[in-house]
Amino acid sequence: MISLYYFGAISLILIGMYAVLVKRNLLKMLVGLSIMETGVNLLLISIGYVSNRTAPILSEGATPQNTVDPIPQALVLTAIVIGVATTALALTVVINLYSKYKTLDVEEIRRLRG
Amino acid sequence: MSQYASLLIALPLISAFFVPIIKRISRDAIMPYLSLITLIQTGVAAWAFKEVYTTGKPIIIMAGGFKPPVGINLYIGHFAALFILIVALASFIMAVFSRKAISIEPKDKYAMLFLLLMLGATGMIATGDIFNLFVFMEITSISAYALTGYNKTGEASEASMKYIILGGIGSSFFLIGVALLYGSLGTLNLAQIAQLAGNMNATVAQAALALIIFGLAVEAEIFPLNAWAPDAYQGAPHPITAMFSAFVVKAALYAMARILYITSSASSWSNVLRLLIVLGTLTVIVGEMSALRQKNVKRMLAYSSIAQVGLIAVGFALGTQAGVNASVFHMFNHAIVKALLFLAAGYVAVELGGTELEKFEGLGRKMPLTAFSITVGAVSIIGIPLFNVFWSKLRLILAALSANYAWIAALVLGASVVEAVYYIRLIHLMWFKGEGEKMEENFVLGGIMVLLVAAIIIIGVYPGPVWNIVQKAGSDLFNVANYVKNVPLLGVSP
Amino acid sequence: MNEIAIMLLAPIIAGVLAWLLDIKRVREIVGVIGAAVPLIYIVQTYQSVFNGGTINLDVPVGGFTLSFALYNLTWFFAAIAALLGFTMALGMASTSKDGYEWLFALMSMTGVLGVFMAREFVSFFLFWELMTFASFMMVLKYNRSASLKYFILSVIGAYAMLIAIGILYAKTGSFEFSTIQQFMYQDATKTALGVKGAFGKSETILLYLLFLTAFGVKAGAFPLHVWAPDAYSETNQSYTSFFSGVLSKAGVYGFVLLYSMMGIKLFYTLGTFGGHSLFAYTIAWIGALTVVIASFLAVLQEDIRKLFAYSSVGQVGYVLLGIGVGTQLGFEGALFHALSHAIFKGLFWLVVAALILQTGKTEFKDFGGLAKKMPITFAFGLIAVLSLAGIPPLAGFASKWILYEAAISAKMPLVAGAIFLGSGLAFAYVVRFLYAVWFGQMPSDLRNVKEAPLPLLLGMALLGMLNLVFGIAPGLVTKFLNTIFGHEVITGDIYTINTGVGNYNALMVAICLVAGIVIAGVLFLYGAKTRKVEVNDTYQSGNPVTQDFNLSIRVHFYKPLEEALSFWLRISFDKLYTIIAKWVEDFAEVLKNAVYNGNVQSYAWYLGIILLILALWGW
Amino acid sequence: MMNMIIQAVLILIYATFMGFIFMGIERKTMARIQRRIGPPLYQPLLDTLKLLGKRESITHGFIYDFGPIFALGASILALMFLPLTQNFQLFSSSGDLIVVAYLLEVPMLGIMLGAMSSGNPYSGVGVQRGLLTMVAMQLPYGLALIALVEHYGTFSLQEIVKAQQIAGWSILVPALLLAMIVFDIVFQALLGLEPFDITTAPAEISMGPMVEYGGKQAALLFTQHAVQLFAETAFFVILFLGGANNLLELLIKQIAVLFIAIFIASIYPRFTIDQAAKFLWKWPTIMGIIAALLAVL
Repeated sequence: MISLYYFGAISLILIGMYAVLVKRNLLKMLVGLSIMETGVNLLLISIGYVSNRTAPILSEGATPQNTVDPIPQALVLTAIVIGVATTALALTVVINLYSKYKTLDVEEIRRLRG
Repeated sequence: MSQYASLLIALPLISAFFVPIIKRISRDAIMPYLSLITLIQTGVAAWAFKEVYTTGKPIIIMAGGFKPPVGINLYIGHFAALFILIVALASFIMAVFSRKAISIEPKDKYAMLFLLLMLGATGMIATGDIFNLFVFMEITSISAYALTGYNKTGEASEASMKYIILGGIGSSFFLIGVALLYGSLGTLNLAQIAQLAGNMNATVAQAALALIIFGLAVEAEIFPLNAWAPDAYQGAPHPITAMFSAFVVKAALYAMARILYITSSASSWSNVLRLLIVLGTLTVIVGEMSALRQKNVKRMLAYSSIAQVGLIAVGFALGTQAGVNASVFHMFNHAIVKALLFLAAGYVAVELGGTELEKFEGLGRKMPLTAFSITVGAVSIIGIPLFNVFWSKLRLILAALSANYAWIAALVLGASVVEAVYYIRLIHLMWFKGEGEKMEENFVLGGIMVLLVAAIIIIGVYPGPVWNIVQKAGSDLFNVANYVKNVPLLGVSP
Repeated sequence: MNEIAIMLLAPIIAGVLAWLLDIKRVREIVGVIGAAVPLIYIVQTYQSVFNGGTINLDVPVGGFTLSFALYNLTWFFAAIAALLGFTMALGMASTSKDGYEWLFALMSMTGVLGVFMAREFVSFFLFWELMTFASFMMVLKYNRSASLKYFILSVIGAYAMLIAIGILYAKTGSFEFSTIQQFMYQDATKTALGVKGAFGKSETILLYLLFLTAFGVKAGAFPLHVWAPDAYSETNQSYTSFFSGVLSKAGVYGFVLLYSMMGIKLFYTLGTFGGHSLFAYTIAWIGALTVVIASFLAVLQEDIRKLFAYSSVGQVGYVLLGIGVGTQLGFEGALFHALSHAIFKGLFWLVVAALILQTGKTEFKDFGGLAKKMPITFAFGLIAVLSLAGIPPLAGFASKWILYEAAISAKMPLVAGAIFLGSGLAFAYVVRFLYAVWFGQMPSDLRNVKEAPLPLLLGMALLGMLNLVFGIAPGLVTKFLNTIFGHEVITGDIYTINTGVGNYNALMVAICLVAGIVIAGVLFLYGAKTRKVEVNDTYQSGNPVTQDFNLSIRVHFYKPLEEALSFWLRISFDKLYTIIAKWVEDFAEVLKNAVYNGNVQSYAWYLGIILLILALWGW
Repeated sequence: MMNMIIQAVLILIYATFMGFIFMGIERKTMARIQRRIGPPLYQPLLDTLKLLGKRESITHGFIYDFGPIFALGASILALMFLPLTQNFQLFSSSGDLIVVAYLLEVPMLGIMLGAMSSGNPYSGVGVQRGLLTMVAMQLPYGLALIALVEHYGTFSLQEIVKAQQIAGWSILVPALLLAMIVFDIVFQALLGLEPFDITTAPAEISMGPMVEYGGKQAALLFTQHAVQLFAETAFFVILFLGGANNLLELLIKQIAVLFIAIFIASIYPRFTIDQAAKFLWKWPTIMGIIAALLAVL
């Protein structure tokens, strides 16, 4: 079961990587980046997952023995927030770039080089 | 008493959120406010520095009073104390410079991001928890992304974009590395990781370590993961460029070194070192080569900065106390020199409207003090005696040779020859070419430059005290057992 | 305060002061005083050093201890530096244009003194770099490409040395010359006995090559000499007197160190060739080649500064040759020649400085007939010429004579042949200098040229006098040099030097020469009166000659030689290095554009590739 | 000491006189070979005396006068350091082979100095040719001397002569015979005879360095040439022909050396300067190297 999660997470990362490495549109690259982040988050979660246990929320019947490891979840929460911030920032930059370059093709956006 | 040191993190964070209020009061008050905060930060850092070096004991701050590894702790040891001071000082200088250099609105956002950048770097250096490190790294990089694009020109946005994409990939993989580490050891506390590293599964350890180093290497500008750096350096506002070079990179480098040495008992450790040495050497060579024919001085300095970072990385990767000491020394010297160089180059850009090489023609006549500062910085970074970098370069090369890496030393030195060439061209251009009328030079900036020049020369002539400090900082990094001993771990026995 | 500390600090402090004050006259006075201090201390310590005394200084700096020692060997080199430094300052008092030059000229003086007096490698390297840097800055002001060439080669040399130092340090754990020497000695004994020592064969050879590069660059040894002609000519010529007279000696001193530290080890490791220790023989041949090639090139120069620059390279070749001979006699000859080269070449450069100062010209084609206008300078120039050409009884002959004896008695006939050829060439180029500059028809724009200013003349006078003194009394020098070896390598009183196989009485030569000239003079005076005529009033097969014609051959004086050598002149190491440098730059350009191509996707690929490498390497 | 000085003066007078006679022999022999009668042997002496007796001579300045004086002085100096015979060792203990070899070249500097200070282009060309000839011959010359020293293991001329008197003349040793041949080729250049009379080349550049000289300066130069001729032939004898026990033996050997030189000179035409350089750097140098190496082994 867990290996399936791992598999899924790694697939997501690879898909994201693929988008970043192959797609020439900046937006698509950013989408790839987001997918990759999601994959990483999933990976993190699945590391802390233990089969047949509940979420680590202090509620009825939840004891330390039957909840999954809470730390990865906390980490992922943080990571998601960071991811959102990055994406938002990236999108503003993309908007700005488009207004300056009139294109989102990475081949075209290379005034700084050498 | 020592809990006051948590101000180092709290102060910039809180003050960053006060910026909008200040803006309401007066737009003109933002920059002075920024200078004031950074000055206070410098004061606190200086106090912490004094505290650590007089008592010889690190300051440990436990968040919420929880003992590690349950709670997150800050560890301000000899190294962190020194570098937090540098971060604060460099920030202060650049805050002062920002008053002159930043004319584009919104300045309040600039001030906030500026403080967050400082906070991030301080946090990266001070933290004792690997995930916390990730968070601080992200704070640093996100504010850095934003600041890079601050000028809102096409170039700035382009640079920012590149930085975001590469930084994003890097941090993702860093996180994977952290996940692997956590999955294998069940802890995120650096001290505890150090204790347990020896028991780790070799493959997992290698993979985790490699990924973490990979993630940090993007921030630490290790070739070939540094492709964003020259663009970002060129596109960012001048004070920010100086901060990148003076401490943002250094923080990442520190994190890299810290994690490296903490996991030194892991079985595949030496492989990682060897990889890092190769990459570091390549960084030096490619960096210097790329700087050789630059037409833009800021970009040239950026490449030079990258090359120096490579040098530092090589020193860390030697795996000896001497190498670490030398690297820390070099980090220290490089921070001073590059702060000076970027400050001066940025000042030239502000006054003359750009950092293209032609703008520097006849600078010796137009702005003698600035030109003199650039000259001193350049001469220092080439490694001429009586200037500070000479000593650290010497230490580095000796350390490399003592570790039997003669070919590394040869390559690095060969690259240094290239470095001499382009800096000398710049010096010649400034003093012996072009004409120009003498211009008024800003008094405050001039004063700062003179102080930095003085620091360079004083350390160059009399490196003893700094070397003592640096040795302590180096052993703080290298001597992991001591590190573990100093952190009061809760109920975990190795 | 310790004498060494004062000697080291005085010039650089004076330099900084002169630079900061930068008031005409004041800076000159400060500079001359700063340069005079080491000389005063050198003179003062002569007695004690001659009697075997040592002055030590240890300064802890940043985890290292910089140690200096002044004993007979270091005193000798320091004396050369102090002397030439002082005359340079006198010359610069006339020729310097700003405080900048004082700063770096005096800084290089400190540097070179530090190099000579260092007792361990850290201070040696530190001052070595300081000296290189300061001299480089002196050249940079005048010419960028010349200075770059100089700096790059010097830095390559310095870094080669640094690597060698590091290797030595890694193995021996010490920077001290004496400790390394002992270590090497023990290691050599092991090698000799066939036991594996700390330094293997390849490592020893590597060290040897590294040091050879390091010191060879500084000494201007072929084929690393290419920087010297440009750098020597493209700076203040008063400074060049120090630059070529003393800084090149730092390389020479380095070779001496190499011998004293690693000589035995190298001997056992590299073995012999034809009865000569191979490593020494290599140095001897490098020296010989330097002599011949540089002297040939000197003959063909059209620029007065270039001529002497090549000549300097050639003369240092003699010194290397002497060191390479490897016998004590060879060493003594080399050291003596280091001194005499310093004094006659220092004198030459001061003369050149005076010429350039007063005329503003540097090429032979613009000179002529100046002997009338600058008689005192001419007289000193003549002394320098006689000394360089090795005319007895001047200092240049005495030292060259020892070199001959050393090379021939060490059974190195071909090397000695190089000395013969080199001195023939030296004769040729100095006479050319005499002819083109001082004699013949005067170009009309030189009519108002005046005698050189007083400080410059004082500097010349000091060096000129020493050329005569050490020429007639070479024993003064050899007696001191004997103390370095601890026994009488060269016997004789102060006027006579005796190598055991040969004998040279300089005083007798001087007396006979004077007697001969007196006899000839009497004969001359006995003859009829003379009538003075214009320079152009000459025998021209009856054709009238006017001032409009230039009848002096100033350009391409040695054209026939150039034609005879045309095949060889096409080969140029200078060009080779330029091509290599160009190639590196182009490569850098291509690399830069390929790696940092501006496309963020390629950058992402770099990350991907590194990840892939990590993945592959993990499994 | 006094004795020594008297000896020196006597030798000087003798050498000057014999030098003039040698010059006469040279002219006479040359003439006979060319089937002319030629001047009497003492003709050069007469010429010189005539020049000294001129009423007025021109000058181009101090150096112009000093050149010939210096040249003559230096030639006398060189002569003083040769151990001519067993009775006339003169000051030869004060200087060895290298010193003498150098001293023999010093007079040239005087001539050059004087020639250069006249504004005559022929002098300039002469100086250039003289120096290039010297450069060209220096290597084989040096190698020949080196071979000699390597063989005898001493630089002292006296010792070399002694060794020859014990073990036979130098030319009996194969290496030194080779050296002697080299030296003899170079000797033509030393004496300024064909095929190496490039410096003076009367038909081309009117005696080169000497073109401007007349009157007493020319007389000094003639005298200098006489002394130099004597000294150089004596040098040859000392080095290769076993030295001499008395002046007569020396004279015979000197004349023999002179004859060889004259014969060669009258057979060969003049080289151009680059031909001379190329020639001297080829065969004589190779032979010299062989000789020197043989002497070492």
